[in-house]
Amino acid sequence: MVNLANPILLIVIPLLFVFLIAFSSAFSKSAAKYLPIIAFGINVVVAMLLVPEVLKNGLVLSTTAGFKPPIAIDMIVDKLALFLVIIASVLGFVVSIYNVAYIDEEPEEKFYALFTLLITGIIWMIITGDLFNLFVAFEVTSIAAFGLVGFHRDKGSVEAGFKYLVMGAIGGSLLLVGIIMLYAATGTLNIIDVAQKSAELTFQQKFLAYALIFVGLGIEGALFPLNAWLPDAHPAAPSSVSSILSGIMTTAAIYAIIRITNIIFDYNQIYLFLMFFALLTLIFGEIAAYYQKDIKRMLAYSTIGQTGLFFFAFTIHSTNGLQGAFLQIINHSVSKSMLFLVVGAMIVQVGSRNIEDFVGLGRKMKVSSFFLAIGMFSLMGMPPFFGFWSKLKIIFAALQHSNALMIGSVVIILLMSVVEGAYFFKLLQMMFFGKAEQDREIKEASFGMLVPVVILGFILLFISFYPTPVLDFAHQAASDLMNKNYINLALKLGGL
Amino acid sequence: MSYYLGSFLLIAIGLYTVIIKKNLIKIVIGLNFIASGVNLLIVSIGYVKNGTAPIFSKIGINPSAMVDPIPQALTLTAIVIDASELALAVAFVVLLYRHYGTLDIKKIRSLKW
Amino acid sequence: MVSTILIAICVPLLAFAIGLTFIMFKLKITARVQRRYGPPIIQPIYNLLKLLLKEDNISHGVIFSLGPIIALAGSILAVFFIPIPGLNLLTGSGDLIALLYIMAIGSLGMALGAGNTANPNASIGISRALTLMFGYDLPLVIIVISVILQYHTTNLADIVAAQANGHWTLWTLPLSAIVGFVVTYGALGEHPFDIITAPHEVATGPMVEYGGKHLGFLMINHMFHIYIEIALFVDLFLGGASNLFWFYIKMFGVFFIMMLCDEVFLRFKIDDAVRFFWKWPTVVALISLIIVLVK
Amino acid sequence: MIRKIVYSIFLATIVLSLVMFFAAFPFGQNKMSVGEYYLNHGVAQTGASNIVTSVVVDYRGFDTLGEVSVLFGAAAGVAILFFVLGENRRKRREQVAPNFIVRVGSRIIFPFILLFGTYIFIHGHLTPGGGFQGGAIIASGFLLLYLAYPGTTVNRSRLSMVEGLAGITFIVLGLYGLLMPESSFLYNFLPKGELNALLSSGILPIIYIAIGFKVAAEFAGIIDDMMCEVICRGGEK
Amino acid sequence: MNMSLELLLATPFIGGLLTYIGGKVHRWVRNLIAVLFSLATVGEMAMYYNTTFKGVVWGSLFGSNLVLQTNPITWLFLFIVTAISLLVIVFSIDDMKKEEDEIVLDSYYMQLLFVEGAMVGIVLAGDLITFFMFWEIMSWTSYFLIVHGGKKSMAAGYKYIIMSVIGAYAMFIAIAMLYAKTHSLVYSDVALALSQASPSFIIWTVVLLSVGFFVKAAVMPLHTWLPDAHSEAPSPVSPLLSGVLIKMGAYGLFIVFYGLLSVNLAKNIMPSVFSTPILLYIIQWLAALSIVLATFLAIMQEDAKRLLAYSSVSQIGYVVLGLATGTSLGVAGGLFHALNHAIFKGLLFLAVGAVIYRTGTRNMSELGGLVKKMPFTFTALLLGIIALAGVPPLNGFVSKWMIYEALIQKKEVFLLIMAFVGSTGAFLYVYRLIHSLFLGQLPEKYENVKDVPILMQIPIWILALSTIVYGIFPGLAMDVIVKGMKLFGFTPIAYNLFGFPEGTAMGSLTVINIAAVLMTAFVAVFIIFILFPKTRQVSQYDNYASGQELTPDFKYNYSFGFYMSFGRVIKPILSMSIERVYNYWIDAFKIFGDYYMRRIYTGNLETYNSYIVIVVTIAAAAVLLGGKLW
Repeated sequence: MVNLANPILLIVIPLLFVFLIAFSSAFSKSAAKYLPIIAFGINVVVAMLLVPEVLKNGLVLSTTAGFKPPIAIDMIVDKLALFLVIIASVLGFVVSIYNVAYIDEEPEEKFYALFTLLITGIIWMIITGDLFNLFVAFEVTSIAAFGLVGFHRDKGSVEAGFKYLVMGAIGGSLLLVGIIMLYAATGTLNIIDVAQKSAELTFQQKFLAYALIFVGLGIEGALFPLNAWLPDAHPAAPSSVSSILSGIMTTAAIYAIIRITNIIFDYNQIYLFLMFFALLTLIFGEIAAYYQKDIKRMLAYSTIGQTGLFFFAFTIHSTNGLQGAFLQIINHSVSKSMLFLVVGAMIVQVGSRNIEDFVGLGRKMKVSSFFLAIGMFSLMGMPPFFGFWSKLKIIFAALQHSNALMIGSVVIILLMSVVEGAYFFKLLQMMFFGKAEQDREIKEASFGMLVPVVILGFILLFISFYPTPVLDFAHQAASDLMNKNYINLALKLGGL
Repeated sequence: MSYYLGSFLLIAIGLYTVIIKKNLIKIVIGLNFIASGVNLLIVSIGYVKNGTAPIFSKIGINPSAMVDPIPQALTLTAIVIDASELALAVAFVVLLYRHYGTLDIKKIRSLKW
Repeated sequence: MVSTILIAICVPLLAFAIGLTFIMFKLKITARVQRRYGPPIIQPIYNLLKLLLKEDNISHGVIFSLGPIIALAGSILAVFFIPIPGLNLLTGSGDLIALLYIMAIGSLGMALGAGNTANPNASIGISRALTLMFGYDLPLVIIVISVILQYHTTNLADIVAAQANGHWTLWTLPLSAIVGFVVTYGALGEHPFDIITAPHEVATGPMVEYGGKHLGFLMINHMFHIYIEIALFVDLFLGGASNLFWFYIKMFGVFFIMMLCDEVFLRFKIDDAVRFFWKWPTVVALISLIIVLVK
Repeated sequence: MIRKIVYSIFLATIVLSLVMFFAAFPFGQNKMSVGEYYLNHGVAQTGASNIVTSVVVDYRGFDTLGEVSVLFGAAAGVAILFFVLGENRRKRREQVAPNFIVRVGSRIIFPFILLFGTYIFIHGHLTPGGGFQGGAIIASGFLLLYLAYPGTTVNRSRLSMVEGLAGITFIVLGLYGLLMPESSFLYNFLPKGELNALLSSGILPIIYIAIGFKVAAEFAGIIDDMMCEVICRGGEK
Repeated sequence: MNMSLELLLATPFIGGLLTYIGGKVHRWVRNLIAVLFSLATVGEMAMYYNTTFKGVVWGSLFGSNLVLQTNPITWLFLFIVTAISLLVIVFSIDDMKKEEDEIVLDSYYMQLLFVEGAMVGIVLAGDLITFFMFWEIMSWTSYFLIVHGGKKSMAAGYKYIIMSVIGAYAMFIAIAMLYAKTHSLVYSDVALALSQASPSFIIWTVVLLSVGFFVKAAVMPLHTWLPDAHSEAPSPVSPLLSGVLIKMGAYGLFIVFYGLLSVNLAKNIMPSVFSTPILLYIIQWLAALSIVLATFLAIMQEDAKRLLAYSSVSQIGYVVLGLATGTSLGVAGGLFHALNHAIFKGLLFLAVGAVIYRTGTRNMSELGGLVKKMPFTFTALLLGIIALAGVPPLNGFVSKWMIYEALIQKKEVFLLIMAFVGSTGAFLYVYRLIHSLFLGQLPEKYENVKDVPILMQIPIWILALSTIVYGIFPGLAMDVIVKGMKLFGFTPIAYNLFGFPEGTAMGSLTVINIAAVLMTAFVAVFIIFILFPKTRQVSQYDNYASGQELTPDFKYNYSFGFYMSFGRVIKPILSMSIERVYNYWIDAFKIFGDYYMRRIYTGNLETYNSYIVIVVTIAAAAVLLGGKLW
């Protein structure tokens, strides 16, 4: 019997469904609508099957072509990766349901294929154990995202798509140069192998290669000066796609950066460099979000801010900091995806993305607005929602190092949280307590769009009120990453 | 070394084009420059002095005289990816021209702030 | 028990009597200062009786009528807290600080009644009264604090006892005493500070609608008021007295000096009055307070 | 102007740093570590004489799967961007062919191009070349056809069927490897055969054939979309 | 007993949810559930009267236990929270009827109960995480209550929540610093850790925590949210905000200074002024400034609720001033004043709410003469203002007296002067309130106004009677306060049921004597008054008006700009505004943000690409310079 708890299935099954969508579109238009749901349903199951394995062994490694890792490409799922994989799969599943009701524009089958490909690429980026494979996964994700951003084919989305494409292509090339430099230096592409062989390199050599990889992934990961595409692309894309882009794609890119940083460098050599970017990203994202009139653009800038926050938590580089970062990732992924989905449903009803037009929606679209509010509260870090636990953890972790730098950073983070509160509360009170000038015909979002929102909302509420398992799991994942267990276990299991 | 330098220059020229040039087509060409430079770099890394192509067209060829096969494989993949990106980029350029009636990137600024 | 009730009845009557005599002398003193002959000394009693016995009393409602009653009740309450020679009455139940607030009950009651007339003159009068009160309260509080610090107690009886044998606060804290004297002017609404009633402007202010027995009660209240303010001054600065006679003499002395000065001044505008109180009396009182603190 | 100079200096800095880096790993030096393993064991393990192919399709076959996906994504993206409704697509039939010589020449050459492309991807494991190259060549045949006969249409649903089927083949072949004792994706479960024979090296040629079809179909699709963009929309803005 | 602390905490939250669900059934079901659950909370709270109960662990987070605890001091605050909440909910039933949208009402009751639950959580918290968690919950749930009242309230609520968040984050830093030190935020552990910490650490944490409490307690200069929020909130919410919510700041200060940091410790690590640690001394000054300046501002208000709001700033100043004295008498006075202020300010807001309910305006110059129409409300409000002004024998006087005595004992004369001045100023504004609302001319349009329904009368009168009860029997509250303060290491003060005997302070006080004599005097004067000839009722328009004839349609009442002349005196003070400073910084921040945004996110692809190159160049340059990034 095939062992279903095989990480490679996480990629291959959705990919199979991508091609199935293409294949089936020759016969039936409507099949394409539902295939992604099945694909990610299976993915969720596989991810869940992986949980006991990962908990038992600390890591699950899957080879391709029947060869051991340095020879062939391998897929590695450790706790951290599993973490993200579960989020990505669940988001994929939920957003696929949303798509059924949301997408009504031709060519639908291409959309579904690309959408499935996008999430596949994201999962791929997370679990791959090979540098060049990472690049390929990066490109799969990017290409799918480019196409999806341009899906509406109107003025804004085409412009956004093109800007994204140019920046993404430059980023991809720089990433590839970085990877090739590591290859030239070590003669291998496997991450674990590179980690071991790069120990002989000088810091400058490592750093140059690393910087290029960092820039390449940072473009996708929305780090500050490199993220200019994001506020254009997220609003331009269909809301379901924005939800994925915001919820998990940037996270996956950041994850890749963290993974490579963690493997190649000692923390002390590099953390200031990373912290600098993290704080800039946080500051500029949050402040820019404050000025937005376009609700999706606001959420997009907020994504930049949140990315900065959890990237900062990574750079604290203690078990606590990493735990905080993971919690913040969960919080951000679930909440922000839900927000984009809700906002998408609202935009369908309102017919505008301008915040001013959202006045009084709280009374018309009660369920949607309720979940919007919950998501926003969680992002702001208001108790008893999940964001509170993660923010608590991050600040606690940061202040464990009582140097001026950390205290300054904490002050910045909290100031930016205030800014975040400022724009979210502005929106909230406009929606719930503002009165529209003329009475508009606005109905509650359709059932098909509400179901995914409600699912995500309940996930959020569940982990808010019962955070213990998530906290524990995050803690284990964090200590694994901290101790570089990844390398040791992979060496043991993969027999490198 | 000159091979390296050539690839570096290609990359640099590509980046320069992307930053300085205003024409969308030129920007796309710039992307292509970068991609070509990277591919050239990959292939040149794999070269071993006096090496032959890694094909065992006859039995008994000494594998130690061959060049590194991995960069070649990587290049194959990279080329296809670049081609895909280029196709998409060109498609975007066409649509941009249709929407804005211009190829000047400075005028395509409806999304900002 | 019987004696307690007797005292309880007698003390207000005593206060009333003292207040009445002061009012009687007031008109005469004023007239003499202005080189007039003045009304007969008994004139205020006539006035009072005339008002009280008037057949036709008009009222604007319950609150209107309650005003003078509350005012008088408050004043009577305050009387019990001021030690008079040989009697310390309720000084154990409420100290100097409590007294300061008890003294306000009467004013508030009157303001309540006057406010309900809906006459703008009355309202303006009350507004001025309260503002003026706010004005003189600052120096008053400061001197009260300096006296308290001087004797380390807030119990008025103890303060009086500490001044026995001629150790009057007037000698030890002359600045405070001067300020206290000025403040008493304000508290009584005497001349430079008679802006509250100002007959030419607001037609006796709060009292404008009152007539008959209501006004009579207000007059009685005023007598109590005079008694309270001056008795407090005497207790605080002139060491109280060993017997009622001396007490009366001291009070009369204070009142006499006040009346001498009374007619010399013009009337302050209300904001000028507040500014005045918050300027010189406050500064002098603060100097005195600092002297006490440093000592 | 200052901008240009400044960025030239910046780029020079980048190049200089790259040069510094590669000075430690000079050109022509043998930097292989895993590569040597491939050269030494590749023939035995995969049965393909072209080691590059064995790397592309077998050892690093997963990259290739990604590459295929990227191409697929690009084709889908172009199809989205150049989406034209079916009735507009038909306008193309009315176009007149440009030139007699081109028409006749391409009609003669087209089958040969197809044949050449097929040859390239069938022999991918033996000689330089493979699925991508072969597919691209076949697509260039279609390009020629479009040039000669602008009215040509390909059945898009059939193209996507080919795309899908080829992709499915690739993945199903790979998944079959999971059933093997090694339980590994893309495990080469077919017999390796004799070196340099056409039918050798297990699943490699099958995959390359699938890739060839897929690449051909996708490029043809892209070309079709672009032609349509030019012709169907005409002067429309 | 073990479970019931958690039950006490959970009751309002569960009640809130059930209320919302009940609202779907029928509005009376909803009202009933809301009342029942708040009643249940009061009942459960009553079980803990005068008990000390340390540490129920209800969870654990990041290695720190989450603890619930109770002692007499928390009981005092629990009492304030639950009792006022119950009354507010009862009052809301009729008052909020005017809101047509049932959904809004459902969520209104839910939020009321949630705010109550959050405050119960704050008070019961035995560790800083629980405390902070419920603190934040309280902030945002109360925000939703504030914005219930239209456009202006939105701006007010916005200001409130932003300032609350800033304050809360200041606390957050302090809590995180403590966590880094101890890894356990249970009060006793924190206290232990603080006793060994370095002075600068202690000062930093305490200052940061205090900033958070100051925002909530609206101590100047962090009070700017309060006048807007309290006046714009719906009338039943204002008493909750003013009476209870800002007390949480006072409670926090108490916990920090006397629970976590004992006064002796504070004295050891910092210099003392007037035998007060300098930090507490600064807090005293801030509180005193609040008292005086807020009094001035309250005097100048034209809006009844705004007047009361500024008065709240002033009165909370007394609470904080008392708490910051550090002596038994002062702290007891502060705590008692917290209770008293909750009672009389709740009463005043409810009474004004009743007026608003009937007349629909809170602009004082539009009202007047309602005493004939709403006599019960008038009487209650009269008691309220007497208590607020600190006139014996009502409750406000007793607590203020204690604070004054405490200050005299410590010879802090300047603070004492300010406290006195604030109290005298209170006469001005409370009289203004009752004068403009109830006395004088009745505007024609309010001819048909009736007194408010019985369900609104009940809460008002319960509070009105409480002012008398706690005024005459201060011992009732002192039982709890003194017992609780013993736990925090204070020497108990002597007291009896009716007041304070000789020796507690520099004087003595027996309120019942004052009350008795006052009543006797009143009755005696009343009898004498009746004995004189009878009075005749005349119309209000039969008035001295310089020979003019007065008609109902002509407004002749003097009610606008009542203290205009006083305003001229304090003009230089009024023209100062800390809010302008805040706005200046906010504007500066906005301009900066706008400026950079237009220069970074230009929409120009070349610029975006050049960012990439710049970042790579920086890295490359770093490598060329020898790997030195910093």
